[in-house]
Amino acid sequence: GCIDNPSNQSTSGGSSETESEAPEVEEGEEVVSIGYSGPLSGPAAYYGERTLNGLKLAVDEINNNGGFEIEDQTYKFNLVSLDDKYLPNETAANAKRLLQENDTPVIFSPHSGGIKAMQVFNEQENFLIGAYTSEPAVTAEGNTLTVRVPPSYDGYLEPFTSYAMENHGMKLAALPTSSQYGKDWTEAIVPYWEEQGGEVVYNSSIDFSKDTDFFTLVTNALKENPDVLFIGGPSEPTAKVAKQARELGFEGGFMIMDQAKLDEMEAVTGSYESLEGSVGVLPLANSEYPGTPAFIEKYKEEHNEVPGSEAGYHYVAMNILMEAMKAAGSVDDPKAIRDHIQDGLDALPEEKEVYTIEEIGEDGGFATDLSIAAVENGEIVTIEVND
Amino acid sequence: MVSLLKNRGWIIGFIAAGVLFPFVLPNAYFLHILTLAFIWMIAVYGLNLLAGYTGYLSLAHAGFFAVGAYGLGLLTVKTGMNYWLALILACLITSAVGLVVGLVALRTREHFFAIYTLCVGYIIYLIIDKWDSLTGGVRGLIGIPEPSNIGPISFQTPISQYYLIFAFLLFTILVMYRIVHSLTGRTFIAIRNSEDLARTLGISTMKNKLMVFVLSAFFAGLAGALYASFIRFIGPDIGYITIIFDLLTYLLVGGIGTLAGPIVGTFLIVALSQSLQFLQDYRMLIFGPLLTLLIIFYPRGIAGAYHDWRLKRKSAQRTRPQKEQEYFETEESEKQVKEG
Amino acid sequence: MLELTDVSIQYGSFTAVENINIHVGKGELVVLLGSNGAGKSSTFNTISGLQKPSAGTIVFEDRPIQGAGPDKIVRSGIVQCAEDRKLFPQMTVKENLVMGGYVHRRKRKQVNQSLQDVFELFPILQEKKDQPAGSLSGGQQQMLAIGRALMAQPKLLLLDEPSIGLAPLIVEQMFEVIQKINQDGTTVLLAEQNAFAALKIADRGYVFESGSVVVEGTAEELLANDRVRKAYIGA
Amino acid sequence: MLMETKKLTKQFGGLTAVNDVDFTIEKGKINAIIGPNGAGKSTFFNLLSGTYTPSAGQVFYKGQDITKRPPDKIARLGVARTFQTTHLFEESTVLDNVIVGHRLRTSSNLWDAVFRTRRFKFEEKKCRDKAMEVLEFVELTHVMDEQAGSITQEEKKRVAFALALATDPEVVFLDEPTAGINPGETEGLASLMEKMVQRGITVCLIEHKMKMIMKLADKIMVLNYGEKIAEGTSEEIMNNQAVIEAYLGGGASA
Amino acid sequence: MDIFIQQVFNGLTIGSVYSLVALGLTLVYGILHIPNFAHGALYMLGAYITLTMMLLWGIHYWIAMAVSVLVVGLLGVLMDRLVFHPLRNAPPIHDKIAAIGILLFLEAFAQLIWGADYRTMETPYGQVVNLFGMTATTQRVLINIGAVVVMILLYLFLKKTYTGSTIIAMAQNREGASLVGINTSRVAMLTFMLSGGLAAVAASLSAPINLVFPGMGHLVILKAFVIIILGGMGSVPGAILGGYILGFTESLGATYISNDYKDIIAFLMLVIILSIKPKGLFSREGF
Ligand SMILES: Nc1ncnc2c1ncn2[C@@H]1O[C@H](COP(=O)(O)OP(=O)(O)OP(=O)(O)O)[C@@H](O)[C@H]1O
Ligand SMILES: Nc1ncnc2c1ncn2[C@@H]1O[C@H](COP(=O)(O)OP(=O)(O)OP(=O)(O)O)[C@@H](O)[C@H]1O
Ligand SMILES: [Mg+2]
Ligand SMILES: [Mg+2]
Repeated sequence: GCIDNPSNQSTSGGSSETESEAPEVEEGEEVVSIGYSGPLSGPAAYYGERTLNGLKLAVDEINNNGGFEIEDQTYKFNLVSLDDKYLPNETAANAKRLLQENDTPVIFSPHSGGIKAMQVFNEQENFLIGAYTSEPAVTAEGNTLTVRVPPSYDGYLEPFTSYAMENHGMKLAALPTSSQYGKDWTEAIVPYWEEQGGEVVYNSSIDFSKDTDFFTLVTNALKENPDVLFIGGPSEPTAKVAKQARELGFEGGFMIMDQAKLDEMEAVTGSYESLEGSVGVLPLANSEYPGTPAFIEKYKEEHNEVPGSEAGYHYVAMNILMEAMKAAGSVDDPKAIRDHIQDGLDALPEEKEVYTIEEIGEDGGFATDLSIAAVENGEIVTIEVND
Repeated sequence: MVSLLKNRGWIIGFIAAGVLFPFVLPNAYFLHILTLAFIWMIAVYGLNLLAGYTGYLSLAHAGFFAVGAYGLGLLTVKTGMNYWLALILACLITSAVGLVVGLVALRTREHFFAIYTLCVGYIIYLIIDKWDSLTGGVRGLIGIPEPSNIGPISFQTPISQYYLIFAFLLFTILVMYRIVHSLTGRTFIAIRNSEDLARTLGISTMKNKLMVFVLSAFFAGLAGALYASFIRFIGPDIGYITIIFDLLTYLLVGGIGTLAGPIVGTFLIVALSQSLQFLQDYRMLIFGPLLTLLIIFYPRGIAGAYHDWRLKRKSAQRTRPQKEQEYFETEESEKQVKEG
Repeated sequence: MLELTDVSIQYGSFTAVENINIHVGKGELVVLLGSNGAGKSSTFNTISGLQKPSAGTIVFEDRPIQGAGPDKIVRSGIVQCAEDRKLFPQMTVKENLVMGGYVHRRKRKQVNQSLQDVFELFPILQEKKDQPAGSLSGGQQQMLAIGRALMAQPKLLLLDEPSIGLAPLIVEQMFEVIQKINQDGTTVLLAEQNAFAALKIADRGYVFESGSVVVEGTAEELLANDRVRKAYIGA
Repeated sequence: MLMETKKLTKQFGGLTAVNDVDFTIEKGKINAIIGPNGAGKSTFFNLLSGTYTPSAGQVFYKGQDITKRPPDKIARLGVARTFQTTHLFEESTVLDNVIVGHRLRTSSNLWDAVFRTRRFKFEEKKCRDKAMEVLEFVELTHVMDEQAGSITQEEKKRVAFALALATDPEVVFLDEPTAGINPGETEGLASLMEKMVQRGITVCLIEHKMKMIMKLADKIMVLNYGEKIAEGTSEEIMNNQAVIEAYLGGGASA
Repeated sequence: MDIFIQQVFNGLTIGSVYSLVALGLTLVYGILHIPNFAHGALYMLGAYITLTMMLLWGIHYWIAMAVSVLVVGLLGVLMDRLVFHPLRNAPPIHDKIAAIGILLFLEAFAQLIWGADYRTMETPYGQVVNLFGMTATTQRVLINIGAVVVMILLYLFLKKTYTGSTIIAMAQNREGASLVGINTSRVAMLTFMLSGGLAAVAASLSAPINLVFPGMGHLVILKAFVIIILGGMGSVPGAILGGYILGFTESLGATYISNDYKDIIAFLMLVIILSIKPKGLFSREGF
């Protein structure tokens, strides 16, 4: 079973600084370990930490509320996180370790390489993958024990395009990040843009992990005088790209891939002014899901910053997982838990709904309500999405 | 010949430990880590033959590792070729790439060779990363099959894969041992010690260097191919420079130019890095200085230090003591102003 | 002026020099004789601070200098012209010489004067002054090394086998030069294989054998010593 | 006549280190090259052994033009050399040094090494035997297990000889073989050279030790500023005015 | 045509940053034969220290940069004393691995102190200027001017001062240098000081046009190594020229050949140059 012997757990208390914090366990309670493997050191550490923070917040909350009950047995979570430096083979090794030493029924990982490396053996070794990636291949292969957390970006194409075309014009220059995600996004948006009668005048990508300066690329992207610039990637460098485009005299609008968040970009550009006319995802901070304000409040308290969607999604996912366990009546049967995710979604209390997730698809992907925002007159405005 | 017998003892011990391990400690995680470590060891042996015995420090080996891995991955996934055939082809492809690179790279020396090969390795990485249509780009390659059955033996379980890779490692060690203890090996060492002298002794240094380079690439490719079929997912990052630095670290900590070095170093560093996992974000805060200290206090690696220690003990009894072991690489430019 | 008392030198566990006692008086020209590996260079390197003695004291002008860094020792007035020359191969001959005057770098005039003196001593160096030192022939490099040492205007000059690899004509000149340097007031400690030529210009000498001093005496005494004649003069 | 140079010239930038030198090396003799420092002697050797390629002129070995051959090919023809600064594989033992010296006369390759073929076993033994033979010849068997870096200067010079001899040469080029060793030891090396000639090996050497040269050499060439200024027997050279002026000086000592 | 001028300027800007980083690296590499892979970490710390000075104490940009130069320079010295000095007789590969150890440590350290996220450095020189038909910000102009000034100063220091020559002398023969009375340990420290200072200048100048984060050193370090080899190891003019060559290759290559393959172009160019000139464009004499 996946129950750790409570007496083995050190009672290190709830300090959020220690990474694998064991919950305080009282008589008769049992512990369920949840695994996490992501980049906690190296260049991608900022990303890994944000994802982990979301999980941690949820776990702490659940434990502080006395855990959860299944058939009169009280359980608490023990989040065990391991660093994989963004390397797939390290993720695989970490997963083996988590299974061997902590018997984790679920392992979260926020990068597609690691997820794919785990998918090689997760059905055989029977654990559920909490996949934070919108890489389609992760769900396309029919892995029965994978849950994809973030929404797929398909839904953004239409509203983004129509907003940008209406407000700025038909000429698009694409300059997103060169990650797979960025490429997939571009491959989806470019044909769509053209279908709608637009013209794509430039299409290339920026590698934020290799380029020291973006001026060269932005100059090239702007040379055909586009009306709209499609950019994206981590918020901060994306913001730099936007800012430099303005410096180079670009006056059109930005269409911002969902990985970047307008509010985080604003922190870099200094004001929303240089982002005027942008269309992107609604920042979590401006979202009006039922559970958002409370989450933001709590997160700020812990980490002194406004959370992004990575943290938000992980937080929700953890809560859904708990509900699914309850619905399945088991903490250690990944199959049963997977089969009851939908029940978990339905059972999720409103105050936990940092995002509203309606359902889990056939392929194991969450379907989230999309919310879109634009910057108009130096302020964030919500754009209605008409399905 | 006495030392050979002693070596035998070590080797038998190592084989016994390797064979018995899964029974003594049936732990899936350890098994996984160890299998992976064996794969690294094979690559490190390849590197050792070149850097340790011939004196050419190649930083292109992560690239060769990736070529081997992608060779196997693409052949099996895209053409559906038989695993074993693909494995052989992958190694041959890597050797061929090694040959081409070596032909030019080996004209440079020392730092230039190191950086030249660093660039070659980086170009290989970039090509894998950019050539989406062939390699899948950053997305990587999924669905690489495990080794196909040989007659009744199948390689579906982690234990069977462990033994398979262990066997490859033993094969590698055997080949290395035989090369090093032969005229050919002496020739390599002669090149390491003084290339000019070797040439005036009638040794065709280019031919020999090229041979080592190709062979060394072959083992990097073999390791890469085994990696691909073990992890069964590969992305461009296996060709990135961090991998070559890892390999170098294993080699150096273990002892460059020694036969035991690759095993000792890889095992030690892998174990260390795994056991520091509890430090999470800050493990590099400990690992980094530890690595640096190891290098400072055991400059010849663990195996080298052991060797020195034995030498010292032996020489303490002799009338004319040995000089202190010097580093094998001498700064040519400093030691001799000019020939003649 | 220089006094080595019970000095031993070790490389690892190997004792290269054991308990030697040497003294050099002001203005003297003292020669160290001995076959290869006897420990002459080791002694020199220890005096000039490249090597630390494992035991014993070295006193120069009444101040102990053992264990001091080589740069300090140069500043105190001891300059070595090493056996393997230790030139700066890619710097020009002139730059090498100027670097030799490093300790006097604030006295530009003096450095220039020394430069002229060295050029006078070795005209070939003037001819090649803009060539990189590494492209000189063995003998030319040796002259440059001596010239560089002289640039520091040492009180005590240590010359480690200056005649190695030199043509007979040059060897002769070299010994003349050494004698001249000595007569001009520089104390010289010379290590040589070429015992005959060395003893002809020396005041006193020490004979090294496997790390110990086995014979010492004035030049005449040594020249008259049968054992020395046999081993080092070959007659 | 074993080797011959025709109008051999080597320039470094603007400097002509060897200028139009015609020279023949007589078989079975001791040929010496002398000259002031920087005369171009070592450069001349480097040209003959292929370490440098000439700027002009040709080198012949037994009538074959070997001007542009790389050093390893020339060595295989039977030309061996030592360097002015003794060059050994410092980290290997004396024996291992010399074993490698015979490598060029073997053909076993990686395959043989990995599969331990008959040829492998045969050639390992052959190299070892050869090494023992030349070590005996240079009288060094007592230090054969020492590290080459840790033996005395004189022993190193002998190892350098042994290395050259292990290549089964017909001619050896020795660049100042006795530099830096004392008179007693110098004599030992001189008799070793004579022994080599008795064995039928042609010797060609550079030396500054006139006493030895005059006694040893059958034929002497004098270089000065890269040019040949004299050639002949010891007596002829001793009495050649140009040589005395350029090189020997009055005393002709040491 | 416009775009050409613009891209030349962009290449110049990026080349300036590369050159400055490469200069620090080439000094240490050429003189002490240490391939200091931790140089990228010094660069990163240079940016963080300037940033912290500005944010925490509201110090003016230039003063903050000066502080950073000093601190990072001292850090370089510390690195030399603690790690490279004990390794001075070891072959370069040891330095390489030791340097990687330092790199890992410093990155983790930065993450501990400043966190893993991206930071922005505000500069007082954010204004957009238009010159000769191209667009730039004052900061970018400053990068170009600053780099040239630093290069000239460095060149004069090495060529015209005695202390500068001691650095060169030591590059060629360490023992020889100590035999003429040079304190080699001090020169080694000085070299590291210079190297760290150069890294800090480069980082402080370029941080405002990019971002500050623990991994930022990776952006430049590999390229800097390429540059110093391209230019000829240890060659100061080589490092400068190499930096600009790489800068132009990137900007013009991205414009006229292919953006996606511009890195490959740059590295291929190096491979080709080294194939033709195995010792780099300038050999050591160029110092
Ligand atoms: N760096 C070193 N490490 C180990 N042993 C050394 C070192 N330098 C010298 N030795 C040994 O110390 C002994 C004395 O050497 P040293 O160079 O002082 O002799 P020498 O009298 O100067 O000889 P030579 O005539 O060759 O210059 C020799 O056996 C030598 O091998
Ligand atoms: N690689 C080189 N580059 C430039 N000049 C060189 C080179 N090698 C030798 N020279 C020059 O060529 C000339 C001849 O040098 P060489 O070494 O042949 O002299 P040598 O006769 O052997 O002298 P010695 O007796 O001092 O060893 C010298 O002037 C030297 O400076
Ligand atoms: Mg010579
Ligand atoms: Mg000596």
